[in-house]
Amino acid sequence: MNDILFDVGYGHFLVLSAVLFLIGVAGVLIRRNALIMLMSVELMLNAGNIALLAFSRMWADEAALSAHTFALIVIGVAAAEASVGLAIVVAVFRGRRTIDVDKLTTLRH
Amino acid sequence: MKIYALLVAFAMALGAPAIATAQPAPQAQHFGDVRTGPPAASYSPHDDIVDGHGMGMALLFWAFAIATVVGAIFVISRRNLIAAAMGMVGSFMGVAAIYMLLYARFLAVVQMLVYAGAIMVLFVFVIMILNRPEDEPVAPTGHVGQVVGGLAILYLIGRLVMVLWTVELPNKAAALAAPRATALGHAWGSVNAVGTDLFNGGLFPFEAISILLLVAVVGAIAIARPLSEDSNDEGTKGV
Amino acid sequence: MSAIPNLGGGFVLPLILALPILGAIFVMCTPKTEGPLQRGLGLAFSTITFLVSLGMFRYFNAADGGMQLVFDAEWIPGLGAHFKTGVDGISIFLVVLTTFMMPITLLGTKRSIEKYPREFVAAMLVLEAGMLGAFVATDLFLFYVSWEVMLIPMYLLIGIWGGQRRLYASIKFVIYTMVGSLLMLVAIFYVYVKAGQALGTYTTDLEKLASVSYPWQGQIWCFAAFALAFAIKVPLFPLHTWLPDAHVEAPTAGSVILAGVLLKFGIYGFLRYAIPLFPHGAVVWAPALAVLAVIGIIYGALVAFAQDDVKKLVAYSSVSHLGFCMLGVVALNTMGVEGSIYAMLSHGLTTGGLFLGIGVLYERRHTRRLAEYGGIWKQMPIFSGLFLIIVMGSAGLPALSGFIGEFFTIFGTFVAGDTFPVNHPTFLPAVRLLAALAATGVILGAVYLLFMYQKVFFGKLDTAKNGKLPDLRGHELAVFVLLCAGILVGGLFPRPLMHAMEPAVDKFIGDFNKHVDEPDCGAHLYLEGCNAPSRQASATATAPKGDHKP
Amino acid sequence: MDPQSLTFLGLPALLWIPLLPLIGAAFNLILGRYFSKATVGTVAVAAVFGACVLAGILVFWGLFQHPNDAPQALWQTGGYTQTAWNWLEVGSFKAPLALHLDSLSAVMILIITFVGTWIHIYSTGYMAHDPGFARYFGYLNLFTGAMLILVLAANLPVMFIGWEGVGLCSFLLIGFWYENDAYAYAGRKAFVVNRIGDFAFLLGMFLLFWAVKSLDFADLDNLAAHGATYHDTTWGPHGSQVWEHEHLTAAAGILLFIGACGKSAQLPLFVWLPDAMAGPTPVSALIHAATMVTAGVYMVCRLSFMYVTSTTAMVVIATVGLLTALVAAFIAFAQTDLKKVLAYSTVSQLGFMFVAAGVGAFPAAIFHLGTHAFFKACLFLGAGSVMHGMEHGGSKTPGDITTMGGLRKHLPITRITFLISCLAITGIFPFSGFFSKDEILGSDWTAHPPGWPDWYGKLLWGGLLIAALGTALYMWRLYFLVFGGNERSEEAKHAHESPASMTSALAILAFFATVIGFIGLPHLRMLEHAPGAVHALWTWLAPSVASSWYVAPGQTMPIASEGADSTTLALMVGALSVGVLGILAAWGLYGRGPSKTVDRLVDGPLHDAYVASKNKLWFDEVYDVIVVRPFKLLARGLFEIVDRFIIDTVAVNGAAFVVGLFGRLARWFQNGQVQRYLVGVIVGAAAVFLVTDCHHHPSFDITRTGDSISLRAETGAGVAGSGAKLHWHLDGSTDCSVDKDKPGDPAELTVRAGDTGANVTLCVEDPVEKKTLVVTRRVPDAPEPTAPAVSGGNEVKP
Repeated sequence: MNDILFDVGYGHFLVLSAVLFLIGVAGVLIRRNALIMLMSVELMLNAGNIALLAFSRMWADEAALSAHTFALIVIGVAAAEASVGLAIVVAVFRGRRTIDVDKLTTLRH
Repeated sequence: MKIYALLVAFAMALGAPAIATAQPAPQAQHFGDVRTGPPAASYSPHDDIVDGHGMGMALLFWAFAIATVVGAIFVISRRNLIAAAMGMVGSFMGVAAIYMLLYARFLAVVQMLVYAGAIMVLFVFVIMILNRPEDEPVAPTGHVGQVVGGLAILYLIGRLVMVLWTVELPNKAAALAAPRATALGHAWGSVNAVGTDLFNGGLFPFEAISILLLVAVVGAIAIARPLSEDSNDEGTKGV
Repeated sequence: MSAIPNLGGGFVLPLILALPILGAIFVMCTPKTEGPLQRGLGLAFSTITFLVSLGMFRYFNAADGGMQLVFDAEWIPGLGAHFKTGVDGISIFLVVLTTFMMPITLLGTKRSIEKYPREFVAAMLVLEAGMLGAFVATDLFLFYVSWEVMLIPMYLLIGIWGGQRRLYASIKFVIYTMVGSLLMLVAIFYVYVKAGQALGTYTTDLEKLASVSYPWQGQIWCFAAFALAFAIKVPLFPLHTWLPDAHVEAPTAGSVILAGVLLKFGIYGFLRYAIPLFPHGAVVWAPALAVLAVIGIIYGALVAFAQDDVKKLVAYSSVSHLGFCMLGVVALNTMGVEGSIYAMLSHGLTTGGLFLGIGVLYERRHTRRLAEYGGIWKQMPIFSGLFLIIVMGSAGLPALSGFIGEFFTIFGTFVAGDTFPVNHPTFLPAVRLLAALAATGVILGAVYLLFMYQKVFFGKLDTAKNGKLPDLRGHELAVFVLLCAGILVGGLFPRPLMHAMEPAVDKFIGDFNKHVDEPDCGAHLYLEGCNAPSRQASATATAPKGDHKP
Repeated sequence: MDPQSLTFLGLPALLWIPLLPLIGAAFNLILGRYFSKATVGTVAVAAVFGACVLAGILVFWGLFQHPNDAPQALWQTGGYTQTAWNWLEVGSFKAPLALHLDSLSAVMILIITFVGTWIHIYSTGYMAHDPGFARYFGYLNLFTGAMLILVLAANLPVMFIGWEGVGLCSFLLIGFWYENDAYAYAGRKAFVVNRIGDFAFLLGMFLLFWAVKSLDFADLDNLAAHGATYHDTTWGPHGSQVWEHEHLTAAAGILLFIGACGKSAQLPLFVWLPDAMAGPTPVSALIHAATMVTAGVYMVCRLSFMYVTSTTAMVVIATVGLLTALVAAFIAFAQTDLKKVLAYSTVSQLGFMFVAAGVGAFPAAIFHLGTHAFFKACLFLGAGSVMHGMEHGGSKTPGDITTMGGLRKHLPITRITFLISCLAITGIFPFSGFFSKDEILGSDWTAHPPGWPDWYGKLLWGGLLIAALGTALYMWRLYFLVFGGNERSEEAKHAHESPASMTSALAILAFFATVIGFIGLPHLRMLEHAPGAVHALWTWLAPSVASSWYVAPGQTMPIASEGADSTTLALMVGALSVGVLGILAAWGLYGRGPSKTVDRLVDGPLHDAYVASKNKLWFDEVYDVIVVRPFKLLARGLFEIVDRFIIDTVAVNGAAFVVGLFGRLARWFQNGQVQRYLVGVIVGAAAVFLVTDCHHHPSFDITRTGDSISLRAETGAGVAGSGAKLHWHLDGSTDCSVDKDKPGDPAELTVRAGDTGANVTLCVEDPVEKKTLVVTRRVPDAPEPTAPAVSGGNEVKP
């Protein structure tokens, strides 16, 4: 019954989202390039969306679409975040000639 | 590498619409073997339940899941920003396809448009603007933190997999099956349904998001507008 | 006063709380440069406050031991917190002392503040409001708020207008006080919840809280928490080191208010909150407090003698004097408590006067080192004479106010053996020994005060700088005459005050004994039955704490 | 109308006696600076004189008062009390500001005001050229007022006002010339030493109140009215048997006497008095000879009714008095400062008084107090006059007797009065000292406190006789060195007599020093039928002082026992001859200035004694070593070590430092690197998982209610637990492989007793670790009505 390969269940989707999310986390963790970090954040957001939709599907009964709304919101937020984040990256790069987050220490101390 | 990334991305780009078309028409048959139900005249909601043991479905899932993960790994492992961006696109495509598999068609499309379209372009633009080949290797500093963090992440992955595996599925049978013929019927996840839901229950969040986007746009412009002179302190002011 | 229509007096206390705030606002509205105007405003407002506070006596019934002039307004309904004020025999004189010291201080230090006069006056007025609030609050929440409000202006006074090490001193002061008051806050939560369960309604009204009897263990710990907060303010022996620094660094006005009024909150807190709320805690901790108080008396006096900085000397003398107050409180009989209240009042006048005097000298010579002075009498005979009265008052010379307080605190302790609660015949051991040790403070007080006086005023005019010191100016003279008059009258006619505070003190003692002697809970407080609700919330403050139905 | 209800301006007449000088003081201290010396002096003298007149009026008026028509006059019935206002009242304690005038206080106020008046007059001359004229008289008036309050007080607290008030004035007047540090220090020393006594005085007061519940002299006198006696064995809190027979009065009495030691300069607290000579000479006369220093004696007499109940206390008093008399007399020998000699003689004479009081001869004590007030005041004023003269002669050290001599030519009046006073103090008939000192010696001889052997009184007598000899010696040494022989210095040659204001006072005092003794003629049977005026002082004081020892409850024993006339006369002759002997010896040694014999003695046999006397037996040095230095050291040490180091540095700043450490530790994490924070997040999440998985101990409860057994599984915490699959084996078989891929059983189920075997087994399939845990528990068999829940104690088999 537990044929991992062919018996694809919601578990698969959830695991996928978890893996994706953690990859994103890893990205933020190990990279110091602001752009890559932004991308990783996007990955995490998507992972979240997958989980949302999987659960929404899991509990699907009539008109249980709030997950979709939620997912839309997430996408919107992601877009906003990306735009602002990138703007910041550009501005920082203008000023500092680098986007290495470890070198951006003006606000520290 | 770049080539591979592009290939994956391209495959996704093709595959997603393929599934979209492969979506079952309401009464039509799906992948996998069909249980013949009673005539449509006496129509019961459970007639067109498709159990999700279908090979094809499973294959698609695996394909796209792998694509997504590989793309994601690309993102975080490539030094070349473009490659990373491409990996991201691929991963996004895969995600869109996954949405499809979950019958969230509208979202799948939105995902395509917003991420694979807009945001990716945005990233690429920025990369172009900066036009600065990433010379930094995977963060050399803070080894301890990385080791610990890496271990933690691996452990978490393992745990999550083990746990999620054992999640008791409420309607396991319906996994990957077409939506039940409810009042909403097969429109579940369709533009119509989502739109209705969005503009009734979700109106406020919708507005909120729109405002947020507006603010974001303004903010982005405010931050990123070219400064009169690009001296350091001037620049840091933007930070 | 008869001009005021009789509104039952409820309005007086909110009024004296509002006036200083109002004054502070006015002052802040004046332009930066108008130093004299601002001082005038501050003086005017504090004086008006003083006069209005005298209006209390029109409505105050000396025969009644309960809260009077009560003003009660809902404040934070969700919390059950009320803006509830009132005075009884214990607090009314402290209120008057506060409102009296404030104009005195502002007048006496007219010249001594150059920078930011506006902010200075405003801070003083806010400080006054805070102190008054803490004195008249009969709601735990209001009390805690005022308690903290006092802290900030004093912090500014030390930190902005202070001496060289002002930052260290001010931070030390704030942190010391904070540590205590935060622990107190925790205890307040405990009380709030327990009382809420017992009464069925959550409230911070002191009356209602005091009508509940809390579990024995809880009382022990809560009393400890309250006691720590108050002991730091007193300051009790090991917790006193913030005082000398604060005094030395604070400007004259700050020292005067600090010594004259602020320190009283420690003792007052014990009388008003710690002991009535947790009588059994008091029983358990009283010996420790008494011993610390006696140590403080002797230790403070000894260390004061070792100082060469006049301000420090007086600061340590405060440690010694407040030790007497503390001792009188834990004696827990009428004599001791009344003595300690009287000692507080007198200490407010004498030590306030001492600091003002030091301020006068400092203004002229800009040093506080004893060695720098000598033979001042020749230059400033009037000042020296008045200062001598203050010194003697502080040294507890009979027929001056200081004597009454010391006399009755020691006396009360000495005879405390006869007045113990029946169930706790030995809750304060060796009282006569404690009293005897405390009485040595009488000798030591003379030693260090006369030492100081002799060093400053007697001897030859050796330092040339002392040669041309002007004697008291008009406003200073007025201040000192007022203080000396207060000290003399307080020493010769203590009866009216004591008569007025007697009912309240008797009630305080009576409640304590009644509760501690309760047969059922006195013995089995650890039973849950013993924090059963008392005679219901409507009970007057005199309601016996928790008549329990185990 | 009678004096008892007499009031001026709403204040009782008695209060005005101290009030007048106080008003004078207020005037002189506040306004004096703005008025001429004449005005100031007049006001000051007028104030005291007014008090004197008022006192006289009241006293003599009392003679003709017969309260509620009693046969005896007012003074025979214990005098009367007037209350000014309610001073202290708290709970059961009550101390009104009440003044009491009876035969005892009457004597005192008359002495004080009378001597005081003359000393004021004298001062107007003596201080004429002092810039601090007004201040001086302010203090002097203040002192008079305080002293009058002290003696008129009707209860101990009020007495304490005067008690400390005079201490303050003494401090101020000793340090009157404050610019001289030594003087200021002497003043401080006086006040502090007095304070030490006052401390004991306070404790005595507390002790009395604690036991008797009153501090009113009247109440203390007749305790019976208050249901207690001094030997009530049920004193103390809640009737506990704290104080047994006589202990309380012993304790209280001795404590109060220590107070008296401070005030009246007895061992060991007499050290301040010699230094007190730093003050202006009239001050020494008024305060340190005539009045203040006798306050202790007065207090003892005032409380005589209490002291007679405790022989212990009395013996202590007498012994201390005797020792003081001897020590002071010894020290007085080698002093070369005029006033110092007089000071020590004062100490010695006070010793006499205390001995008298100590053997219960209170009238004798008061008698000597009175006579001493006159002749010692006269001596001091004489000394002042001498020094005044010497100063005019140009002497820088006017008090140094080695530079004097032959002054009888230059200061005739002073010389006469000084001579009279010397005769008086030596106790030469018919001068006052003779009667009083003889009275003391006589009462010692016959003294027999209950429980003490006869030789005790004889011992005291012998001791005092030696002291008397000493008195005669050093007084006449003084006299001869000052007035006898020839001038030993230029200054002495140019010395001249003082103004009339001073000499008049001298004359008056000398006169009284001569005649005052006749108010107390010796107790001779031959005088028994003489008019009552003979034993005036005795009959006068009888109602105010105790006259009998307490022996046992309800049983007393008269103090004054009449010896045979022969004895009395013998004693008189003895005392007289001792005095004469002393004079002759002094004349032999110093009659013509210091003779060779003196030097020979001093260098030879008496050398050590001389050094000891010269150095005042090193009292000050000893105190300095055992009290003053340790005190200063302790103060400094406490401040530096305890306050600065232990509390402030270690505790307070130490705590701050530790907090700072933690802060620095936290900064290492809070370094602003997002990534590092993220690591924290991740590790935290992982940790949460780890922890939740750690306690995974499946088990289950069996609860048996009658026949039904309810089973409840606890699969443990964490995801693994929640996702676990359960299987119940009611038969207790522990083989879990049978139910592979069977659907799981519910976590709780209830079965009937019959369905189970002896044991029940629970198989838990942990989906996460993919392993099966087996738990087996015995079924509680005996069907109890309600068995308590059995839990824990499971054995887990992998």
